[in-house]
Amino acid sequence: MKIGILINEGPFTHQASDSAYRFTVAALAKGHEIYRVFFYKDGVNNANKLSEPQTDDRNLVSLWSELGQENDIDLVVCVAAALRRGIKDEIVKEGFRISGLGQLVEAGIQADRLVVFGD
Amino acid sequence: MKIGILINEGPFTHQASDSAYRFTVAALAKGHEIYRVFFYKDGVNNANKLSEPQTDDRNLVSLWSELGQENDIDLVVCVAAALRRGIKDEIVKEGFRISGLGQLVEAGIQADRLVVFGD
Amino acid sequence: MEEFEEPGPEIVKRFMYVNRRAPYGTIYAHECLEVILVAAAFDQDVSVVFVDDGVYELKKGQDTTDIGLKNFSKTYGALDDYDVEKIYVEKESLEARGLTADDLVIPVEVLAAKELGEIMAKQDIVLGS
Amino acid sequence: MEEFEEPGPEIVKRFMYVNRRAPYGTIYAHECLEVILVAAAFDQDVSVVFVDDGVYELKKGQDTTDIGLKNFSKTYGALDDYDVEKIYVEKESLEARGLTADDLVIPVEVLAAKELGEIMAKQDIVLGS
Amino acid sequence: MKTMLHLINKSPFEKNSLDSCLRLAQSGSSILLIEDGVYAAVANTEHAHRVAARTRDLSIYVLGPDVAARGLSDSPLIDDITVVDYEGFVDLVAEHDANQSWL
Amino acid sequence: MKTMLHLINKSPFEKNSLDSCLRLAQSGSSILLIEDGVYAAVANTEHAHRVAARTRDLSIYVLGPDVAARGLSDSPLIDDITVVDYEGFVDLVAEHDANQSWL
Repeated sequence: MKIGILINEGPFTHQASDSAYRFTVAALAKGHEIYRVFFYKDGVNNANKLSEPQTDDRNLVSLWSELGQENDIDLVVCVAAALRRGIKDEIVKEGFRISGLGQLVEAGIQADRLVVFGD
Repeated sequence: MKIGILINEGPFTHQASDSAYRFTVAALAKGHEIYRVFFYKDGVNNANKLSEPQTDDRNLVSLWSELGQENDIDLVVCVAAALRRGIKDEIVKEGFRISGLGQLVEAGIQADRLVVFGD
Repeated sequence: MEEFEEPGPEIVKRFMYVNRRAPYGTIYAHECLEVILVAAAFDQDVSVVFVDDGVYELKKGQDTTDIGLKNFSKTYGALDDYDVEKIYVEKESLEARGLTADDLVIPVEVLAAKELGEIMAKQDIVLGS
Repeated sequence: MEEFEEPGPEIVKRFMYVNRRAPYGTIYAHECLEVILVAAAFDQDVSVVFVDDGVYELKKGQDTTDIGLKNFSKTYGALDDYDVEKIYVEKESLEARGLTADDLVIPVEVLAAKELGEIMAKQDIVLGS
Repeated sequence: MKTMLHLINKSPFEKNSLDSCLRLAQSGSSILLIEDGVYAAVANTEHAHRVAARTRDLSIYVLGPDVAARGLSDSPLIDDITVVDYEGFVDLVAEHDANQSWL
Repeated sequence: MKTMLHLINKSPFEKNSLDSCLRLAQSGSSILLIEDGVYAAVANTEHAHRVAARTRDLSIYVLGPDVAARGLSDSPLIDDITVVDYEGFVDLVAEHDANQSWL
């Protein structure tokens, strides 16, 4: 089954990104395809490569980047939400790409399911 | 009177930073001293100089930066919260400085009032 | 309506946008509206719902001059230009806030929770705020 | 206690940290604890309060292995090492959640809302989460 | 006796912040409703009676700019609630010995 | 008839998300409690009776990893609530025709 994911909150402040990450890992393990992960609202902060949590904490930016690249997942950061919040190409982690809101709507159309994680 | 301000949320997502800004402007207009503005939790995102809102929207990062420099206000970004969220010197707007949580406690001790804006 | 359940080559899905937040205190209402306006350009079956504090997004007379945020309440009027015509407001949410449809910036269909719940249950994609 | 009302050269103020959020769903509880541990190094009169979902921060038996977040509940035990001894939990909040002081990771003073409200009203600085 | 100013910025329909504040606030203290908290100042809502019941033992204020932003300038407010602007907000902070934000 | 999975990630003590979901969810649909939403699955709380009353017409699930994180593994849950792990979460999403997050 093709599953799309929408993440509306940044890393750390809300559990949304953690929950979405674990859901995504479990979905891949069960053989599902992740059609796209779309980062909207504060979710765009998940792509900030300058993020440097304490060494005993999880690094969500790296986790998403690695998961995306290893499994060829399309990680899309909303350009409008990102500009407002200062998430620009120069600080976007590899594996993420910046694009428009149409990519979210398209994920809703093309995927069999869309699951929303937020606050 | 010396007033300290604590901001716990980033720009745009919550009204906290807007409310704090307007409160600060009003306090200065009434002759109060702003002892310090401390940016904690997602509040550290108020210092991200890459923020580029639409042209008809307010730019809170610039507003704080200008207000701070014009009135010699100490704008302090919490280092622990900032590292986690990827707010580092290379993207910190002029007028802000990164320092420790002790600066918040000290503001509580030294200022006559501390007002908290958050979610 | 069975043909919508198994989308064919030209997929048409039922998209519902559920607004449950007050405006200005948070950006959720505003950024949800941005999605709706983009979504309207796709040929899908779009409906927009206002429940809980979401009904406050439509309150007439908003004037944000003194808080410095953009007043986006007038943008809801553009939904009609974008052919978004299914706009539902929950009756119970209005009543709890002492409001009626006359207090709102656009014409809406007011539905009791029971009827609204039935419509929600038929959607393919529900995006909440 | 009048001498605390007008701090002299060696200022000692009453700082109260009010925890009202559950752990893990948001970072508020965790980052509030970080402030408390820093604040403890200053020679101030510190108290820590748990009301509403904040009482869940202290629930025994937390195991975050399968959600990937740090379990910080054991850190509350360090409050005693930092000489933070005024730790209050609201009785009404515990009862609403079917909890008692025995369910909590550290010893606390359980106070009814009325008594807790009186203590809150005497603070100089209240930092909530 | 210190004087305390309580700040509420959450809708009473959405979150429990106002409930907790009303439960713990001492008689004689003040409340200022800001941001989405201003909905608690409006008459004829589901929550109005709970706020109205406390206007005798608490001084309740609401931030006018937030009221106007939300289209409530012409809506009847609960009796005995005072509207202030940002300068009034500053005055309230200065006049009270301490303040507490119920987030 | 489509099958709908409702996702709740908020504490019922703090926010009105569960209330709204219970008001609008149709009989025969499912609810999965995750993150701070898991507190709604615990027996003997102020909100337990409201959830328990719906276990007959709704299928209610709770995410075990979030239960364990919050120290509730040994707490009695409301009867007829099923604990699932992340793989069970994925299965629920796949088995239902659509899903809705009540944020």
